[in-house]
Amino acid sequence: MDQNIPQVIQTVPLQYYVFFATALFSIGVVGVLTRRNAIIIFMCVELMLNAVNVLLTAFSAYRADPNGQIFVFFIMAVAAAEVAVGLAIIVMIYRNLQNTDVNLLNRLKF
Amino acid sequence: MLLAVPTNYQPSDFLPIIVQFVLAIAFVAFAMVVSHLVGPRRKSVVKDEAFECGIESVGNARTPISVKYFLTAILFVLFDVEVIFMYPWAVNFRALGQTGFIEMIVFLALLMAGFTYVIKKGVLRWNEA
Amino acid sequence: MIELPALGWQSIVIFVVFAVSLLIATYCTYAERVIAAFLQDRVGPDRAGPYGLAQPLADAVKMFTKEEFFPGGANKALFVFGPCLAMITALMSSAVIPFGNNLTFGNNAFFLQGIEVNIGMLWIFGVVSLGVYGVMIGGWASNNKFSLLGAVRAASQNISYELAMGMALIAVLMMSGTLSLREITLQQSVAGEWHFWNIVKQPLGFIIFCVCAFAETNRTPFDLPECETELVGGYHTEYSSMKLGLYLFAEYVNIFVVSAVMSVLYFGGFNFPFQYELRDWFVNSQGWELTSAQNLITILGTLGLFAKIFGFIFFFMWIRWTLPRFRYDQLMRLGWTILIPLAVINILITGGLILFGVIQ
Amino acid sequence: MNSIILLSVLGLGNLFLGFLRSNRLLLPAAMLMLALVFGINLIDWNEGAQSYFNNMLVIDNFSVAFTGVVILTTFLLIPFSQKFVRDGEANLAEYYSLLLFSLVGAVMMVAYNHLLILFVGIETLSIAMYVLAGSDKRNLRSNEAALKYFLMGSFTTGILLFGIALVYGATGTFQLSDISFAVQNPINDSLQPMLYIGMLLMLVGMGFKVSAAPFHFWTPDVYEGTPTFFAAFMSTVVKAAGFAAFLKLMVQVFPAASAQGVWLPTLTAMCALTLLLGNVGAVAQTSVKRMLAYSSVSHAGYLLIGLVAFNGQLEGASANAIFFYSLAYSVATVAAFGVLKLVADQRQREDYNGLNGLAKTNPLLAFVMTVAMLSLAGIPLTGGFFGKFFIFSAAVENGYIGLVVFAVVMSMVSIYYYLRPIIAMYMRETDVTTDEPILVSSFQSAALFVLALLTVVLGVLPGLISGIL
Amino acid sequence: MLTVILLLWPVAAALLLHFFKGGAARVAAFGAALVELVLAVYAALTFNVNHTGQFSFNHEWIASAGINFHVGMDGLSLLLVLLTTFLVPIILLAAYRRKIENESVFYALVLFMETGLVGVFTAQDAFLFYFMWEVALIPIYFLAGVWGGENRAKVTFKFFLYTIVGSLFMLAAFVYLYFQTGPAASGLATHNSDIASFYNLNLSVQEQSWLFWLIFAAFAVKMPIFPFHTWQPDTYTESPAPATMLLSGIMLKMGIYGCMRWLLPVVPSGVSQWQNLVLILAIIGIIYGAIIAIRQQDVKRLIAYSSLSHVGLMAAGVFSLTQIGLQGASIQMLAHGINVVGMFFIADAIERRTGTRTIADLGGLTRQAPVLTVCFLVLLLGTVALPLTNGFVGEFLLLAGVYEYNAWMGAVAGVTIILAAVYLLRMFQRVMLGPDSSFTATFTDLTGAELAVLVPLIVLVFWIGLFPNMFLHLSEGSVMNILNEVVKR
Repeated sequence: MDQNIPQVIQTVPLQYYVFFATALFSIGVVGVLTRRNAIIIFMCVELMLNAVNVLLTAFSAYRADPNGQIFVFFIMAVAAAEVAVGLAIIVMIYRNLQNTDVNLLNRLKF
Repeated sequence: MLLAVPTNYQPSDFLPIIVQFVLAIAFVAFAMVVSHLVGPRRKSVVKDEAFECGIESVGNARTPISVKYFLTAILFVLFDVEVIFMYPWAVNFRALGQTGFIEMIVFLALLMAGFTYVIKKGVLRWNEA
Repeated sequence: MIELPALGWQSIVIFVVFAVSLLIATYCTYAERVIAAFLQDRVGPDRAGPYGLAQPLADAVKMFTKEEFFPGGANKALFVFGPCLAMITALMSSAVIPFGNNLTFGNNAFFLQGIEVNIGMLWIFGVVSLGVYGVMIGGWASNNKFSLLGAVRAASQNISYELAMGMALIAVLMMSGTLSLREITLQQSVAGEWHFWNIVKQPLGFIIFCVCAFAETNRTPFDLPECETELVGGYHTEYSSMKLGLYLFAEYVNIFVVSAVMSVLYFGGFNFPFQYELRDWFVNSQGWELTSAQNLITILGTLGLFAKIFGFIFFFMWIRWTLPRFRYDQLMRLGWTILIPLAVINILITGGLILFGVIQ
Repeated sequence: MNSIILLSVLGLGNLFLGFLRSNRLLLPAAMLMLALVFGINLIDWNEGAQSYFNNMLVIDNFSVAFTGVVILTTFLLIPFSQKFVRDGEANLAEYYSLLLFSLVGAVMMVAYNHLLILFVGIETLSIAMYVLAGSDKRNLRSNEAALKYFLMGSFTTGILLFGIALVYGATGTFQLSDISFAVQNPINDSLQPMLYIGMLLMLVGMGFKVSAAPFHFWTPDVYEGTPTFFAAFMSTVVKAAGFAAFLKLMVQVFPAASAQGVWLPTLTAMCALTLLLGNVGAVAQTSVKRMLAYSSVSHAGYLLIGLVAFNGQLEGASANAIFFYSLAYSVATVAAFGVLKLVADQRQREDYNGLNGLAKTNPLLAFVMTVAMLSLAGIPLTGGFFGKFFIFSAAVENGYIGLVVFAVVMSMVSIYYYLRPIIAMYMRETDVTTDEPILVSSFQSAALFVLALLTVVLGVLPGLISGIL
Repeated sequence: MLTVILLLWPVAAALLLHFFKGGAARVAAFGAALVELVLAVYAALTFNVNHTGQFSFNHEWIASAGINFHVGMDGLSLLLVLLTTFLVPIILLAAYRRKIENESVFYALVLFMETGLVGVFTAQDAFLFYFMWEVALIPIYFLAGVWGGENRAKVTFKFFLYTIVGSLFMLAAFVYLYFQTGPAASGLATHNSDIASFYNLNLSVQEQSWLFWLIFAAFAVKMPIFPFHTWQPDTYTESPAPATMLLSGIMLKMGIYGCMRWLLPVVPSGVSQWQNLVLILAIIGIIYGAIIAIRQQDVKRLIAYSSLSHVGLMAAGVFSLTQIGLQGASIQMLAHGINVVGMFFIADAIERRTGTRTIADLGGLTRQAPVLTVCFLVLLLGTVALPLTNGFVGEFLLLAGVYEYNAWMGAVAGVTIILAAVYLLRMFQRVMLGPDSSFTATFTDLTGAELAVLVPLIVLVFWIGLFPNMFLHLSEGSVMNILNEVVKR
């Protein structure tokens, strides 16, 4: 529809977005793998999702293709549903355990 | 392209927001710093206690609260996201025309079905549990 | 990069808007007392300055010089951060409101608006929603059960009413087809038809929005978070000095912003009745230049907008002293089971009317 | 498409049925709904590919077949929820509805033609399962299972999404055929690494979802903690749908030789590792439920062989093999979990000794469990044998002899742990905790009988469905 | 079509057996087995020795894979079908009066197994053959495992694992061979698994060499050939008598039959390459089995080891690749089936009366039970291969075959007869003769029902011994065909 937009956006190189998103994503992954508090892990997961959102939006804008942004909408909606369920689970555990440290949850062994 | 994007906006249109942000922070910081410098400081153990109408406070204040609040919060998250979905639709309402409207009716019907379910399930019955 | 002159002008506007909103917020405290006194047939503040007009300043001085108090067991950083956040979010939202049409000087046209973005409505909505964090953080950090309960109540209430508010907005958006507040305002002006305001087409939407606006700003009858009979001071029980001041201040700034938004969305913003006729009269009968006439109209429009805003602020205060407070479950039930379905019905009606060509 | 709409609507309807005073109606209602959907689903059979939503969703024989599998599995599983009905479980309607909703996700996963639908399908399925995993609210183990499943699941989703995003960045589309075209005709060579990384991340994401090693470690914990009824659902429907989606992804998106060169070795290694860890892990277990969890990991390994050996189109031998295997495996697993649930509900134990003397007290249960175990072990006369057989043939046909040999060796290992329940049931004596007969309603008996029958029919007359895709 | 009926009837009967309880089930099962026998005899009577592949039935089974339900009988198959259908009623009769829990299930399993066995002997499609091979395994596993002795769990597990692992190798080989074949007749699939296609494959010597071991593994375990035999004595001992009889009387023969039908003609070069080794293993088995048997204290174990020894000889005969050796194997399968079933039956009869199987605890049965002694002696002599008994014909032909292949081997294998005489007669002497022991004081002679089991066996011992040509004649054509296939390539 409008060829102008991508050009405006391209003043920031695509790589920057990719690097930024990858960095965010990596922070999220590292957080998930190293942190022991369920809420923090959960937030790291959200960080990963947001990294994806950034990346998709960037690609979408660069290609003047709305699909990527629509995808972002769906990710947000689904993430909301995930948040709902996830928080419910964490609240449930907290009420049983008074704690959200996943290390305490070792009744099921690896 | 599904979303109508006005053409005459530039990313740089958003720059003044920074200006306002700086102003807001400056004001708040000013207020905090001045009151910190001007106000007297007299600490005492009794004064530092939590104010609970003169009754001695018992236990930790960070106690679990009614789960209804969490439910409200979780429901808000879900419904709010659905509302967000409606923004692009609303903006493009005329372009999408009748089909768009019918689709949105379906969407709203589903949303309201969930809504009715939630209400019937007793989310708002505050005097229970 | 952006050209400096544009930013310069906008900075000025932002600065002015900022100052005005602070000023209005300040005098809201005065207005509140005066109106309260008037409604209750008693004397309001009348000692500081003529008619007590310096009262807000005195209050400010008092706030600054009070002792800064940190309750034991509070999380200090968050305790400070809470009011700051509340204030910052309140102040951030005003700049996108179009306070007036453009002023033309020579070849340069200036918008009487701090920031003109295509997503103005989303911006306001997003920033205002952040305000609840300020309340929540402050209440939690106080380490006081009353505070916590007040904060939780505030949060629940805010988010509940935000839903209905958002849905009420959808109906406006369906008609306007844009998220830009300026566009929305301009659409409400058609030569010769002052009743082209959205309130005519969206009465139900306005009522919903208005009720929600009360709840969002924690005003009576929705001031449960700070209802002194149950929770002492609610989330700001433990606050003193300027931190308390920021909370109170933020509330009034929010009232101002919400009033402005209501004016813009439903009451034509800076449009006023017979503005085109007036302009034409100046041009045709008085022989003014078109730009000068236009500038005059713009200024009058701005004043009109402020008049509307003041009207709403007065409305807020009037309601405060008229209606009793809700019980909490009543409040939540009103939000969820009445306003949300009403908003949905409003969306459907609006959609149907637009599709059948009843409203444009 | 019909099945998606129908499942959603019925799921919603079921939710409201929960407001009835008695929940006795729910079970038959749910079964009726599933039967209805199953029938409606079959209408699309051999109708050719029908696409919906701008070609984002394609209903063809492949999707109809796998939809059939997941719905049938659920249908057969549902009778075992009778205990919930008996106990007056408060949230029964929600459980059924969540199952129906997750089936919506499963159907989307098997019918997607656009990565968005894949994502939404996976999440619809997963989110419902997170809830169900934690449905035993007072039980800490269930809580933990839910938390682990949830954290791992959303983590995986993140990885999968990042992969999708990178692939989108490299190809500019989410449409499967377009991606495939772009992979074969790269516009820009500098984007190839991004494409491959994205592809591998998607592989990892899907690997997590179908619990392939080394991303399987959550499986045993989650399955063990999850209430048995839902664990059965997880290890059947979720797995079947996951593999259908996985297969479709690999077959339709990355058949290009250059891409294959990257993912095929990875997948092969994953496959071998899954087989090894799944089978060896299962050997060490003392709890039947954990054993079944590990067994489900190992079966993911077998299914991965089918994936490795895919031959380029959804109608090929490996698609057929995966279809047959999924069905046979699902039926047998449902039977195993069903018996286990009945036993564990009454005897309050899930270890092998809990099954002691079952042949004496409940011959039918023992028989069904035996059939299930033999089928899982891949002994002839049961569907499991032909499932493995088809998978292995597909692999041999495509030259993966080494992999097949390894898989065969591993399935020998598996015999060890699959025979243990049989030994316990038939050759061990009852003790105090196990000498009471398990109470089984005639309804459940009928379901068990049907499961056993189906397994045997698949094992005797595999030709009925072996080549239908 | 007759073959299909032979296959389906026992299954149908097994399913119907569920509606009978207790004694009625026993009678019904026996009746069903008799009907099966009649059908088999009818088949034998209408069998034309000059044609191969009679009573055949060929129908698509798994069309997409080119696998057909192809069954049919030639002389060799018929011989073994006859053996099966004859022994099953005998075994059912042998279980008469035994106290068995869940009788209907027990008998149903036996009948079910009969289907598997008949299927193995008549399958003309590789996958059908494998399928039936396993179908025969499952019931026997449960028969031995559920109704067996103290150690049954461990022992049957070992048995199951051995056989299934062996057969998986075979399956692997079949899959490989399958992919070498041409399109199926129906044209739906690119390959087929018909026995004829397998016979006509062009395989390199190297391929055949390893394929040989894959296929041989299954048969070697089943027979069992020497190093694969460790499951056998335990299983025989722990299983209940009917299961032991099924195992030793019929299941053993699956291995031998498999070698003849599915190994020699399919990978002839592989066979000739490894022939020597297999023969050596077989002969080691003969000697080993015999020597261990001598040392045995347990009657059942002794018979088990003797069976091992005899199977070794049969395998040696088969792998001599001579017509006479193969013919010997065919007839010896029959003979051994009859003898070993009889022996185990008698061992079981003694155990039931005395409660012990230990040779040292027994003695002096002759006086209390003369009829039993006579029956025992006849079967024993048949096993020892005394002329005029069935064992003689088989062992003679087998030894001749091995001798023809290699004189030294023949000579060593011949020792089996001497050793068999040593351990069997020694057992006879200790058990039947000598002074009474505390266990045997109140020994009673055979009942009518037991006699009904033994008489047909004894009749056959002599019948085969006296008129071996009746049976040799049946299998001759098949053996020639097999050898032709071997020579052809």
